[in-house]
Amino acid sequence: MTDSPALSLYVPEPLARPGEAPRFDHLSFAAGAAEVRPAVDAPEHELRDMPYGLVRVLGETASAWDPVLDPEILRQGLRAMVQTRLFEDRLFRAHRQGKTSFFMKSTGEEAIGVAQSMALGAGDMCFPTYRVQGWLIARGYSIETMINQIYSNERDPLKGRQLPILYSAREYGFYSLSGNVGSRFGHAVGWAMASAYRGDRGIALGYIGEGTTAEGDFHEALTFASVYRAPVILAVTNNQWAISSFSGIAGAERTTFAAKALAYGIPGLRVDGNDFLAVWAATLWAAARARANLGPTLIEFVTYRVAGHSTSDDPTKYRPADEGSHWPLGDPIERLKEHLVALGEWSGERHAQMEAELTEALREAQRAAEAVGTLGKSKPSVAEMFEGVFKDPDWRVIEQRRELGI
Amino acid sequence: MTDSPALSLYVPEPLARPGEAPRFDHLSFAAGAAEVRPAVDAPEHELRDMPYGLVRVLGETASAWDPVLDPEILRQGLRAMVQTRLFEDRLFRAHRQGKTSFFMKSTGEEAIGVAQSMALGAGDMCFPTYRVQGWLIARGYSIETMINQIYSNERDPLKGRQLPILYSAREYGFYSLSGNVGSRFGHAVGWAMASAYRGDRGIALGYIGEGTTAEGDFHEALTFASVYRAPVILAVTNNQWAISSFSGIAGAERTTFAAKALAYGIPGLRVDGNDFLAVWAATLWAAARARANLGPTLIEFVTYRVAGHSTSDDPTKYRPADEGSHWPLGDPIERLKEHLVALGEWSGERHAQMEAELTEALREAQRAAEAVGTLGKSKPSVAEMFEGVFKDPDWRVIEQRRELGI
Amino acid sequence: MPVMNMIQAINSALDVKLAQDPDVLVFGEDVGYFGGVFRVTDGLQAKHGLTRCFDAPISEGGIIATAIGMGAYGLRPVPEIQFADYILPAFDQLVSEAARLRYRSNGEFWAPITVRSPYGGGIFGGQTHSQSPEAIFAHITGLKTVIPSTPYDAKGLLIAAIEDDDPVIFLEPKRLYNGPFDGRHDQALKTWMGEPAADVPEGHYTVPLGKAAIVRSGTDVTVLAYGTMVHVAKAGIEDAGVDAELIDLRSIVPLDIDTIVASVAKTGRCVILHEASRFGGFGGELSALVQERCFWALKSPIERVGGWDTPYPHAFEWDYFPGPARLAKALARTMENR
Amino acid sequence: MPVMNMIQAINSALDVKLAQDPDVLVFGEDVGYFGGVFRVTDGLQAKHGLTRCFDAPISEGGIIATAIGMGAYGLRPVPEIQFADYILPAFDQLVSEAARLRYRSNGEFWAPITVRSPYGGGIFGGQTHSQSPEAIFAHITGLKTVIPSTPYDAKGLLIAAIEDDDPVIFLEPKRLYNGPFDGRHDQALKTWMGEPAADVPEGHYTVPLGKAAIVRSGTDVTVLAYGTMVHVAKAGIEDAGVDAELIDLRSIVPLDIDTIVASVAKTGRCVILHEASRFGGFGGELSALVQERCFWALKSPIERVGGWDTPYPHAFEWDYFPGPARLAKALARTMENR
Ligand SMILES: Cc1ncc(C[n+]2csc(CCOP(=O)(O)OP(=O)(O)O)c2C)c(N)n1
Ligand SMILES: Cc1ncc(C[n+]2csc(CCOP(=O)(O)OP(=O)(O)O)c2C)c(N)n1
Ligand SMILES: [Mg+2]
Ligand SMILES: [Mg+2]
Repeated sequence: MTDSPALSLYVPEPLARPGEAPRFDHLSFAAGAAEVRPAVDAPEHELRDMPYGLVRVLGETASAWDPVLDPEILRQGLRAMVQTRLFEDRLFRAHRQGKTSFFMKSTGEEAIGVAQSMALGAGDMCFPTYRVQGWLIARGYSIETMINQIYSNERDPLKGRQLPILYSAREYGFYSLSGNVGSRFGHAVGWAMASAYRGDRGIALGYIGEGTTAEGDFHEALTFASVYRAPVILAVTNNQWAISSFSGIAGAERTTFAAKALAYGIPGLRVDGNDFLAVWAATLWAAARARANLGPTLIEFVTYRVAGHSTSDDPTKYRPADEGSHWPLGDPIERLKEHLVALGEWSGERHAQMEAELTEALREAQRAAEAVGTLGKSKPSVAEMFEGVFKDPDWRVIEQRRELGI
Repeated sequence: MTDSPALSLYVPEPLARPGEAPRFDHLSFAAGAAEVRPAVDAPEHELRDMPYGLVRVLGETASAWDPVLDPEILRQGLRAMVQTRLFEDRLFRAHRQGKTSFFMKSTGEEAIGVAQSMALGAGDMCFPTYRVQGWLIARGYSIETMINQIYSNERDPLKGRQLPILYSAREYGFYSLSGNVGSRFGHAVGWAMASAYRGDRGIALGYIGEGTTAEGDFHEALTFASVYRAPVILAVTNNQWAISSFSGIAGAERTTFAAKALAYGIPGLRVDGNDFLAVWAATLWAAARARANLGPTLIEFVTYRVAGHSTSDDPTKYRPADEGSHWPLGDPIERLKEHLVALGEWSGERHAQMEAELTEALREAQRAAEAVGTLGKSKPSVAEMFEGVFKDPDWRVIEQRRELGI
Repeated sequence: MPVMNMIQAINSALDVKLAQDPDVLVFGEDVGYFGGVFRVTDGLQAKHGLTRCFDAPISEGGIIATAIGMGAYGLRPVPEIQFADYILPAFDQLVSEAARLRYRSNGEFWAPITVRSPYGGGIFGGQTHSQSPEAIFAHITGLKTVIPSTPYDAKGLLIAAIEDDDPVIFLEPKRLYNGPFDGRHDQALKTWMGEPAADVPEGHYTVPLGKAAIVRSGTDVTVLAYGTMVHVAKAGIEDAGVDAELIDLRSIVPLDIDTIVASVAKTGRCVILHEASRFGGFGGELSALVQERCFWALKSPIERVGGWDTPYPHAFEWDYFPGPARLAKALARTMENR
Repeated sequence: MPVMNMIQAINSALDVKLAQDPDVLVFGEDVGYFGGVFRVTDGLQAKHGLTRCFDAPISEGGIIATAIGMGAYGLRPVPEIQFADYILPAFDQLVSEAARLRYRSNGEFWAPITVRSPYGGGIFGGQTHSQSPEAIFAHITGLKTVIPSTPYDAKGLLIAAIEDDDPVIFLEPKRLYNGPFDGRHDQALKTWMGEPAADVPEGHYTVPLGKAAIVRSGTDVTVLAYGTMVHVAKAGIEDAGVDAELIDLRSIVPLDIDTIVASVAKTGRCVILHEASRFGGFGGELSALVQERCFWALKSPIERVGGWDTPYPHAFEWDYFPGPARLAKALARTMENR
């Protein structure tokens, strides 16, 4: 021991900082073992190379994973992705105009929430992060209601209690969001176990950001899912950044996030998250496993957070300003659009027309929401502040309500 | 989805319960990929099969892992293991005699603490569980002091503040124990990072039971260790049971505990924990990696908890009474003893004589401790209850001490 | 009526609910086949089936997260945390999730879970098997905290907690499991045999959450206690020889403020007794509430008797434990001002 | 002397200690290259090096566990938790480990860590970016909790905390980062410019832990506050037009009980103000202590003004926030009894 060298502390740093040329050479985009689509009941030990490959469909010639979807479905998916992007751009601007306190975008990651929303059933439940607003949009949730929530106005379905975009929409398979990250991942597992316990058919989908996989909640959820073979899909959206921290701070210098599945003896898929068809296909594979009582699947969606973390963030402070435009997996909307065009099922004109329609509808929805009011200009009755602490109010809130004179 | 079958909840159960024949056929004891001893700087992707094999030396012909130890070292190890077992049997009886409130044994697992204590350096620090008392014994820590701690008597080095066996012995490389499990695993990583930060040479060893790997602390410690390449050995003592829960409740039906290393892109070794030489060899390999700034290693020691969980437990309530005697990896003491005998370096007589000596010394130490007093018959000054809350007492404890009149 | 100790009473509550409501399920470390380290769930798996009462990984955060997800689905999980000291790894789940789910989702989701956990000292359990963490739950908006002091109450309160649609922390004074320990640790152990509160109906009944019990009426001073301390209070009152009114809070959230205020308005004096270390403990809240609402009636300062402001020390258990003698002293002090 | 806002003052404290003591290191989510979401660690990595100030995984439990291990080794880590709401996942590490290490090991190991975290409301942060969790720390034996109210104090207290050999929770009132917010949310924002307490020496100095500041002396009533509420209290006192003595506690553990008692003994009245929800909050402890020690001097019930007993609601921030008006009402009530 005495002749060993002095130790030194290693601290990971991304390959490029502001002013430097963007680099993604630490990531592999080869299909590898994921070229094959295994049987859903393949034993775990046959799947141990999967997490190091990449499930891809768009741009491949004859991918084993191609879900072979009707073009109409693809057009619906495209529409929901475009709508999500336009919606977010618009509400981001609304924040800049002082109409709300906070907002977040999923730009570049729309394929994930949208494809999974469409690929899963009405009886399934997703446990979202704040970066899958597309799930709601794909299921036709009211845009006006979303904006009312964002404005915390009188018609806010969450009664002004929550930060913007921390929606809850049970009927749309969208579990209650909260500002703290990671802590609902285990709820997805509990929900799935409850469905299995009751002998029901619904499965659950838990989302978590790659940065948040470092929380103990991640491990605990996977442990329970694995031990009780819960019918759940556990999805890591690896968008390379967690606010200002690159994925290496969550362990990405050492292995893939999909490889975390190996710790629990469950399948781990690494999927091109900007490929609508790959997202769909992987989701179906995992869902088939869950529905057949074969247990959980961990999926890493490889994607890129094009925008800042939130309205409070300025990503040019910590990464090259043009990093997003160098992202090797491209833009999910462009890719699906081009695919449809190549199939002869879509065109630039139809796209432009769709954008115009969606923009008009969004403007309309925003106008309606603003007629109710923006943050601070309109809000639910202050009495709502005191409701829902418990099912029935106790004397404390009753007295305090009185004290406040409402 | 509608045509999918009804789901059902799976709950793991061990292969045998009381009254049934012991079975261990869910475990593989084949060397597998671990037949080879890789270079310490082998890249992680070459090591991905290691966690599914088993590092073995004793009983193998020419194991690649044989640490080739001097027989004198082996005799010292044997002695410390025997001493540990005799010590624990004696103190277990002391508990039955009402001399203390609580006690725990490591019967069948002595090779782990003892071999690691001897294989690591004086400047290294272990972050123990309650099941590695052998670490202290192997380093010559005073038995009498251990008993004083167990009796919480006037000479208890921890001043009556701690439950029996929750020792702290900084000079012996033994970090402060506590009754809650798992929460010191990350301290080992922080300690190792501090050593690296300072440019020192000491490394850390964290212990955790296989049941406790389910805690979030486990994952968080491994994440930090992997991200910052901490010079730490993280050891899972898989003794098949966590109180009454079999290892399947911690995920063992799905994969090995060593395979959890794959989630962090670090090497994972699965080691015969009842094989003194295998424990030693694996420890040296991991230590060499740590000392060379190559980062952490996860080691699963496969062993068996022969005794009850603690003095509060009756294992015949939940597992076959004779399960221990069917444990395929045998008894670590017997195995090392037979090895030494086969080498011509030991004999039944020498062993019996050693046991007699050790018993006498233990009796002596116990007598001395009992001369001070057993639990309740002697204790440190009550003033000690108020010391050490902070470095300097604040008015609260000063006033309260006065209130109690001491 | 059968005589039950507190373990049996809690077991009976779980048994009744498991039989009655298929949405009730029990899980936790060692609670399945083995029946729990305190034997509280003994026999439930054998009787109700493997998926109704089963072992969980050693992962308190995971246990509570799983329970919340199940609760949101529509089940009524009753997870056990083996010792209340080990609730802490699940604290975030309890506070940020269980307690807030209904409010933040405007009632779309809620967590009707009941977290059972043995708590408190007096069993030589040392630092991490003896603590009384109720104060940190009481401060959390959205959590209820219930603490029984008798077998009868334990069963009735637990059934009420399970049937309650809000998350409930159900703290079981482990020192009372086998008998009504009154803090006289040097005297012969009492069992529940012969105690009226150990006559426990076999079937379903509830003791409502938020209703305190007046254990003893009196006119000199009001003593507020819960859990083990109710019995310690009886002994301390006896020692002090005062005509105290003893109130067993039974639940600290919801708190039966009316019963407390009515009593202190009558007696003009108040002593609060709890096991937890005093500073920042729930006694502070009680003292403040009583002072705010009964200021003009008070004849003497409200006193608090609690554990010292140190960790729970193994060998000094009986020096630390706020026993009858310390209460009696406080009662005597409080009575000095006539 | 340079003028600093609270962000700059805290940054300066870290800078001074990093320069002075090689054992000090800073880590936490986003604190490295980027300098933290509130910019508090801005420039420290560039100046002191990658291993002195670096990013951590999103794992609050892991951050604190790592810090404790480092502290036990001999370093003085200053981890940041991005929002105090996110301390909860690390609660077990803080309570079961950091707070108890010295006691249980009889001083062989200890955790000289300082956990910095922005806390409190008033920034439209909603439920999980606004909470004030100090009460749950105050109850934990072995933890110190410090809360500054000015840039000068923030720097001096932080240096003292880092140099302290015990674990310290250092809560930074984020609403004060840029100015002395007095709760008059509808008026023009104030900056720290021109405030005497924004004159902050560049070098090393300390403000001792456990020493309260008498911000304003007065004879009518004592107001106890800390953090943002110190400034709110000034405004409320002004509104009420009473001659109040305002005490800024600065640290709640250790608590400067002498200053509190001396003041209430003089004024005979006391109002306690904190942002946290009232029930079970630290105000209860303060009220109880004052009542116990100043009972005979009290002319009026001690009042507590705090957040309502609900989660922190986004749109109702100013209905929830205990602002000057609510304090003024309490002061008026308290003065009714002459
Ligand atoms: C428990 C908790 N810790 C820290 C934060 C602060 N925070 C909010 S988002 C975020 C980054 C999350 O990154 P990632 O998981 O990669 O998700 P992404 O934003 O990239 O989608 C952090 C640290 C939080 N909200 N909750
Ligand atoms: C945080 C925490 N949860 C639960 C317990 C109760 N407990 C003590 S030991 C134990 C079993 C540990 O099993 P394992 O990790 O396999 O270690 P072993 O006892 O087998 O060595 C449990 C559940 C505890 N001490 N701490
Ligand atoms: Mg991310
Ligand atoms: Mg074990």
